[in-house]
Amino acid sequence: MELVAIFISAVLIQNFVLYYFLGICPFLGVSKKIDSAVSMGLAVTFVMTITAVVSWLINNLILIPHDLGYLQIVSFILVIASLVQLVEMFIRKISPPLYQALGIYLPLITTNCAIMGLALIAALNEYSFVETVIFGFGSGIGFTLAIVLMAGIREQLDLADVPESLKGAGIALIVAGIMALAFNGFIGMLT
Amino acid sequence: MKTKTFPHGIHPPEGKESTVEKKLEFLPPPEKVVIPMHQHFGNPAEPLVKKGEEVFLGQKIGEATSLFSASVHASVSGKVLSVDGHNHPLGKPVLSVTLANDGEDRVYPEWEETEHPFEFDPDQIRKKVKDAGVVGLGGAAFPTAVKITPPKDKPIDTVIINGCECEPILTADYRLMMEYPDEILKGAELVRIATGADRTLVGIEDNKKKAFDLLHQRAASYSAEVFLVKTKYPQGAEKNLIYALLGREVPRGGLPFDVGVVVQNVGTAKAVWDAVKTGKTLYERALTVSGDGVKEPKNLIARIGTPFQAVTDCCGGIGEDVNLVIMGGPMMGLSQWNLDVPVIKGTSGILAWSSPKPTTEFSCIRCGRCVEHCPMGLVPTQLMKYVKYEQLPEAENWGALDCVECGSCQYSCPAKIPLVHWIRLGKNQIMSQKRKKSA
Amino acid sequence: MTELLIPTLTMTALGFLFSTGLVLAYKKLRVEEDPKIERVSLVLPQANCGACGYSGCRAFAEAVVNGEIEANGCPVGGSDVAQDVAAILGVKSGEVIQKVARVHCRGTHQAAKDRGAYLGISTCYASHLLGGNKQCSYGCMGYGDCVRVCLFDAMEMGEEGLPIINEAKCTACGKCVDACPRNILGMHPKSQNILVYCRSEDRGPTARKVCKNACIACGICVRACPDAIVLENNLAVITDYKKIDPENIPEIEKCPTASIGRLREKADE
Amino acid sequence: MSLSARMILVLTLVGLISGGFLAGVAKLTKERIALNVQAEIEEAIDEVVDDAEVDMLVYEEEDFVIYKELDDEGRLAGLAIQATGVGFQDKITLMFGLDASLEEITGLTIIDQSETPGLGAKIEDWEDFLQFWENRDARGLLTLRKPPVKTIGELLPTEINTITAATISSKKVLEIVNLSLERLKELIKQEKISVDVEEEDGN
Amino acid sequence: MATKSIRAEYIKGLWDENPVFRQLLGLCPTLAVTGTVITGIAMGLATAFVLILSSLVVASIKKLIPAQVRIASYIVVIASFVTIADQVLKAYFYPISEALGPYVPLIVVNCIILGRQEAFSSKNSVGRSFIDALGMSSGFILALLVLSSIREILGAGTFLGYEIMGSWFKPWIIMILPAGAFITLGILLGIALFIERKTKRSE
Amino acid sequence: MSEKAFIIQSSPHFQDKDSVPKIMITVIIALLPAVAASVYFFRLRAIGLYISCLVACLLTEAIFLWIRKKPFQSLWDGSVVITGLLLAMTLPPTLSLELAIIGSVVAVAIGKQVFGGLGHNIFNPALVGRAFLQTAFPVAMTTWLPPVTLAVDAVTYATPLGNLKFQEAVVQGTLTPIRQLFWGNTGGCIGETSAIALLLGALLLITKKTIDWRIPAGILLALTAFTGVFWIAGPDKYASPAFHILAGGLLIGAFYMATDMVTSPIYSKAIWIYALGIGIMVGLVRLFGGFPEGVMYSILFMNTFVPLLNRTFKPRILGERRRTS
Ligand SMILES: Cc1cc2nc3c(=O)[nH]c(=O)nc-3n(C[C@H](O)[C@H](O)[C@H](O)COP(=O)(O)O)c2cc1C
Ligand SMILES: Cc1cc2nc3c(=O)[nH]c(=O)nc-3n(C[C@H](O)[C@H](O)[C@H](O)COP(=O)(O)O)c2cc1C
Ligand SMILES: Cc1cc2nc3c(=O)[nH]c(=O)nc-3n(C[C@H](O)[C@H](O)[C@H](O)COP(=O)(O)O)c2cc1C
Ligand SMILES: Cc1cc2nc3c(=O)[nH]c(=O)nc-3n(C[C@H](O)[C@H](O)[C@H](O)CO)c2cc1C
Ligand code: SF4
Ligand code: SF4
Ligand code: SF4
Ligand code: SF4
Ligand code: FES
Repeated sequence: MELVAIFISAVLIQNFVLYYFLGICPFLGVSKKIDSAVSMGLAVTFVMTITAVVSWLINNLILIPHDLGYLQIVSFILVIASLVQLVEMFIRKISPPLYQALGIYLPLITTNCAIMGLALIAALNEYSFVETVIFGFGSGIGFTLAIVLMAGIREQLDLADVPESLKGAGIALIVAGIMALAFNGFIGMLT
Repeated sequence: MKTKTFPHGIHPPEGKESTVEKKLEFLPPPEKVVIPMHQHFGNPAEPLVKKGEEVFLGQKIGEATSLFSASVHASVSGKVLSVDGHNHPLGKPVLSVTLANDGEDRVYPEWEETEHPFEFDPDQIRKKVKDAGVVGLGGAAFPTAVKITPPKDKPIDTVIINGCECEPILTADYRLMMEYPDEILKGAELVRIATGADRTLVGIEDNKKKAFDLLHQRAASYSAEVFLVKTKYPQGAEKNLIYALLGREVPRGGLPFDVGVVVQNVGTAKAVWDAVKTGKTLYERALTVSGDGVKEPKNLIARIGTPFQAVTDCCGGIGEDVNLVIMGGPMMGLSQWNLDVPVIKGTSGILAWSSPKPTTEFSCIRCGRCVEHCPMGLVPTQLMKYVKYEQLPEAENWGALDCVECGSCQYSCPAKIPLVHWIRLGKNQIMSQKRKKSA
Repeated sequence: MTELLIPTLTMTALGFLFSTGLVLAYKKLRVEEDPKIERVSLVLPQANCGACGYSGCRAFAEAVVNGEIEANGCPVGGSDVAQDVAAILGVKSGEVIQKVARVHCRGTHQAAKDRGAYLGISTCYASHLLGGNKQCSYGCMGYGDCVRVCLFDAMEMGEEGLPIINEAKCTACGKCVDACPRNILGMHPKSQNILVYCRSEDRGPTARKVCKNACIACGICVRACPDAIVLENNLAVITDYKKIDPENIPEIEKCPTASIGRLREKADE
Repeated sequence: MSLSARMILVLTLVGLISGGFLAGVAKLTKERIALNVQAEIEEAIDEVVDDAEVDMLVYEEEDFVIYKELDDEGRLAGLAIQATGVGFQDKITLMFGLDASLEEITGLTIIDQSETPGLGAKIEDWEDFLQFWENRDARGLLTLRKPPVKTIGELLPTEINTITAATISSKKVLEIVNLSLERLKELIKQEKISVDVEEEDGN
Repeated sequence: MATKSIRAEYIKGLWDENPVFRQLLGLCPTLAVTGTVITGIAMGLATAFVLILSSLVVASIKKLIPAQVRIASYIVVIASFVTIADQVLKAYFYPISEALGPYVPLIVVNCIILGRQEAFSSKNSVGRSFIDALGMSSGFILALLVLSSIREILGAGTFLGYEIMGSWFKPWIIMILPAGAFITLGILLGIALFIERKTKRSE
Repeated sequence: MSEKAFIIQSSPHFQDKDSVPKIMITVIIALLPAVAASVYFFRLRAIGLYISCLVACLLTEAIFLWIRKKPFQSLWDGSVVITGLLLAMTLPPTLSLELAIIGSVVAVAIGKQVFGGLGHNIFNPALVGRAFLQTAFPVAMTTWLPPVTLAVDAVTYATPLGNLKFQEAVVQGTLTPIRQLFWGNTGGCIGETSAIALLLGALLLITKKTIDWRIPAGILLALTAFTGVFWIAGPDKYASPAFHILAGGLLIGAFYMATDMVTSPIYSKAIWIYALGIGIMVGLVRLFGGFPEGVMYSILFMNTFVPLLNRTFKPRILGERRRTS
């Protein structure tokens, strides 16, 4: 039950984009077309899940036993950056189609604060290993949901008479704001 | 008998009362006819005559230049006044032959009558049809000789004779069916022979019950079956009619050939009969003159090339306050800016209206009525937006090229958006981009 | 001391581990690709912001190298990056003849007659589909499709209903030429100082009836300069502008409708 | 030097320098950070238990910590209980004090919460909510007073004020306290902890 | 590359290349920590600290680093400074560090910082990089200040914690919540673009 | 040519008589019974809210049209009037008028005009306004008054759903009787209380085909099923589906707000998903969420899915190969 709650909360309630404001750059940047938004979302979900695993290992096997909490930032980011790069090269080698669909989004993710945020928040909440994995996966799905919905809306707004100055990021942020309002309906559902 | 039909579509006011009982009248040939070299789908014909030459009635004056073309014939006998660009109902000036009518209707001597047309083989029928310059009289003016030459790999099993006349106001096809039922059925039989099909179906809307009864009764003598279809626009659009009668769907971007069908208008069937039986070339056609701006609405058989002015004059002239003149029906017809254009092979009607109020346009409120009524299953509002916001590849994806421009969407749009105009714009832009790319 | 040693060692080990991992990966997993992509990628800001519409700097680099997007497509990098990218791609801006778009119509509101009340969509192409809003079916319709496509602000719609090109701003990109459904615009060398201001292929009487500034194919200009001007489809056509200098051949300015002549400030002079 | 070697060397070096550097900085700040955390808890205890001079950690679970508080003369001043539970949005960590008789709540303060700012977050700083926690009857279960009242006199000893439009957060705080009291009683009953000062001293 | 005057190098960060309004970088912290002016400024300063120092370091070591490990090395440099900022805040500004939560560590992935290293410091002299970093930081702080002022004034009726709107004013709680942050920033971006287009046209 | 020149326009030359203003006016007429009921139950407070919302909405719209140099026609197409009316109807009777005005400005400005005005918005404008108010001023938005027809001299008063959620009304046996909900003699937002008045208008909308019947049908179906399961399992803990349908903003939401054409899907499969989604989410929020009522959130939430739904379930083009699934 606890695990389900963590998952649902990460998807709908404490959504990375709409609640924590993490990963706004790709959320705005890659939400112009549904197809790329789906790919981006899946890539983020993938990386988030791996990050959750690896960062948990580092944190609980190296940092905490040696009381090195302050190395979290450096080590997490180093791990994430290298890992993403490795995964990218790996996918590229073994499956060009998969690379086209997912891989090209990977570099963008390295400096995406959602990934780093995930590692830090999971560490902060002192989740167990399984909880961390679920949290990572759920957060990725939450990100995917938000970015795909946003992409659908933006494709539609391409065909709307949005005032010139608001086109692009401006209207996208306003939509995100209203989406945040709409997602409010879920709060309190798990407590 | 249960009526057959297709999904979606609309039912606009029929408005056929004023002409439905008016028998076809022969319009007296005018002093002067203007015969455009381009009246059909495909390439224009090449003029065969020069200024000053004498021509016979029915004599070929324009030669088809390619496969997708049709020859053009003199609709009066007399002298060639000029060969020059002239206003044309489709909007752009077209090279046309102007003839002065000598009033004698001297028939072209090379017409040959046949005793046993049903014994002709397909090639003979096609040749006759081609020589006579027959094109589809139901709308698109597609060269009939081409249509009855199915590709080898696409066997035809069914000929459909389109007697729907689903356009409001128009009644010329109905009058043809009432007055020339045998010619139509015989023409249909020739088409069947030419295409090698097994059967002929005739579809007639259930508001033309009398025509149905008449044809149904005569059909027994030919291998034709007559069906009632629901009165609904655009029942006569060929893809929808095929669906209604056979339940077959013509694939996207395909032709009736692809499902083994050929569709011909009733007028075309009659023209085929005339061409094969008597050698008569296509120089006249039936049309409806109506609308609240026409003093005496009529059904006429008019010579090709008769200026609209002469046609309306014969119907008592048009009212002072007429500000909209349409060639064709109200749903698909083309507005004309003046009456200085000739009747062409595709002219199924001439309608004159007084001041339909220009409607205010609103933004699309996505009510979905256009979607609900589109007989092709398209999303007109989306197509319109894609064209408006210049996303042509998307427009193509969403089926802009499948639109038959029937106008059902725009008819039902409460926001009064010129959907068809947008979609046509998109289709043209897509096609011209494609042409550019392939060039 | 261990207090300092352990973290230092940990970080050193991590650094070593991952750099080794990366090196191995580079060796084993490297996929060959156009080296230009890498080079372009290196000059990009690497903000991976996605502002260019691609999924990141690398994807943008690929797109540039494949010619899908212009060198200046990275909004973050600005013109410096654009120049660097262009340099890598070897785009030449060198020795081509400077061209410019020009308008071949003088069918102003006064000169060309209207063709009934057009109630359709207000674009040239849409109007053209229904035969246009003017009786001349070759002339400019004045809804400014061309003006709207010009990215460089080089065109505006004049009061007389004809587009006006600001030659200083025109980059000869040709977008307007493509946009016009009636081929009113033509691309010409900047140095060409004579032009036929009409596209009508109507015969003289018709042409004159619908527009008083139309070329009526009278042939005066052809007689003045038979080497460089011909009549084609009832329209004068300049075959070699270099041979005509209006200063030396004043006869061509005798055109009764002034539809051939030197460049003018305004269409209806 | 080959590229690969250079790559390895540079990144290792960067790691080395950074690690050493950070270790140094951490050494300088570590104590203060620990002090800050400690101070926060002490401050909270001071707020909820009067005259507390000596803090003794007597029981610890992840979400439930009990401190025994002695006054300057070594007598039992009360208990400070730190408890964590779920709020409206996320976890709430609070601290409340009991007097020496364990029959009265002496005060409550919120240590950590992430309720909605402006609404649920008022549990942390809304005076009418916090100050009315003093002298609540801890023998039975506490209940909520809705709508809220202005003065403490209007509340029954077993009642606490609601925050308007944040009923849920108020209720969650209440539930955490009620649950903690029950747990405390259970622990005493099972003699896992003792509140007798003498005995403690004897240990 | 045309070298700009030092002044121009600095000024561009304020408006023409303002990281938030013009480049849309660093939006996450911009949205997350601008509920109150104080956290906004603190975040701005912390970011400035990291940005400036890491620019200096990157500009001075740029020649030594092979391209393949460029990003990894820069990130380690940045992360080290972030850790320092984090530790210092925790040690000396504990309440602010609590309020900023995980967003201080997240400076490490603030796209502004890595973006500037890549786009500027790795190609320019130490001095220039310093000015550029200073300009970008000022632009970032400016943006945070504008956004947080609007949000705090409307959302709480206060500025830097001081009551300024009078008692008649009912705070718009939405402004301190995510929805308000998004909508306000969206409108600000619109206004920025509007001004930009107006000034461009009048040129 | 000397003779007259006619109109040049694209086919078709016939148009149906229905138009956007006519549709909008039908909705306004359909709302009138509920407006009348609200004025009857809440008197001056209702009138005040209506006037301030309508005026503020119209003014905001006018200002935007003026700034964007658009024709003022859309001021009179009736859509703003509906937004104003519906916003007012979903406000509690105690709300001060300046807050109502803020809500109206947000509804029209942020809910509609920033997207480009009529037809371009993604979210239901009235609900954007309401959600803004609810989040900005939660206290003011949850302070209720009994209708004047109930002789209760309370300053505040719990709504039927509030009762259910926070006072455990089922267990206590204090659940508002269905009959009271039906006539509207109870607390709540001014326009939502009278079920009969809302249904009367809904009947008009459905018979005139102004709204798509599938939307309210789907919502009611999903909510009935959802709450029904719990009710059957535990009638002493959960309220009946009938209660859930008649209480709160469900009817006004299902018939007047979820049916807004601009913000609902176009094709029937998408419509069903949208409607069922709303119904289920209302049930979730009411039974398990932090709020007593979830109609507003549910509609806004499903609004975000509409563009995707419209893309995913686009109709099959005649002759297109059937999707093999
Ligand atoms: C919307 C629409 C409506 C049509 N209505 C009719 C009609 O009522 N009668 C008819 O004969 N053809 C109608 N057509 C033309 C038919 O689709 C088809 O082209 C014609 O029947 C073929 O016969 P033809 O080649 O002999 O003209 C319509 C076409 C469209 C696109
Ligand atoms: C965006 C938003 C956030 C909210 N956050 C809280 C919260 O943190 N704590 C809380 O108790 N209520 C919160 N509420 C209000 C609750 O949902 C619920 O309406 C309230 O607790 C009922 O209290 P009342 O009966 O006093 O109105 C929030 C409401 C909204 C719209
Ligand atoms: C059946 C129906 C229901 C409507 N419901 C709403 C509604 O709930 N909220 C609203 O603001 N407008 C409603 N409208 C009116 C407009 O559609 C509404 O103003 C629109 O959602 C706002 O965008 P627009 O004004 O751009 O259309 C409704 C209209 C109809 C026909
Ligand atoms: C269409 C409509 C939707 C509503 N949505 C909500 C909502 O989502 N949340 C809410 O608290 N109140 C909402 N209300 C008001 C709600 O009915 C009222 O708050 C409850 O009755 C409170 O118990 C809505 C009212 C209407 C008319
Ligand atoms: S989209 Fe085309 S086919 Fe469909 S209704 Fe409109 S005009 Fe007819
Ligand atoms: S019918 Fe008109 S208003 Fe309705 S969806 Fe289609 S285009 Fe939009
Ligand atoms: S579109 Fe291109 S060619 Fe035409 S005027 Fe503009 S810059 Fe010149
Ligand atoms: S030149 Fe062509 S595109 Fe430009 S306004 Fe004239 S007709 Fe339109
Ligand atoms: S700051 Fe760019 S993704 Fe968060």
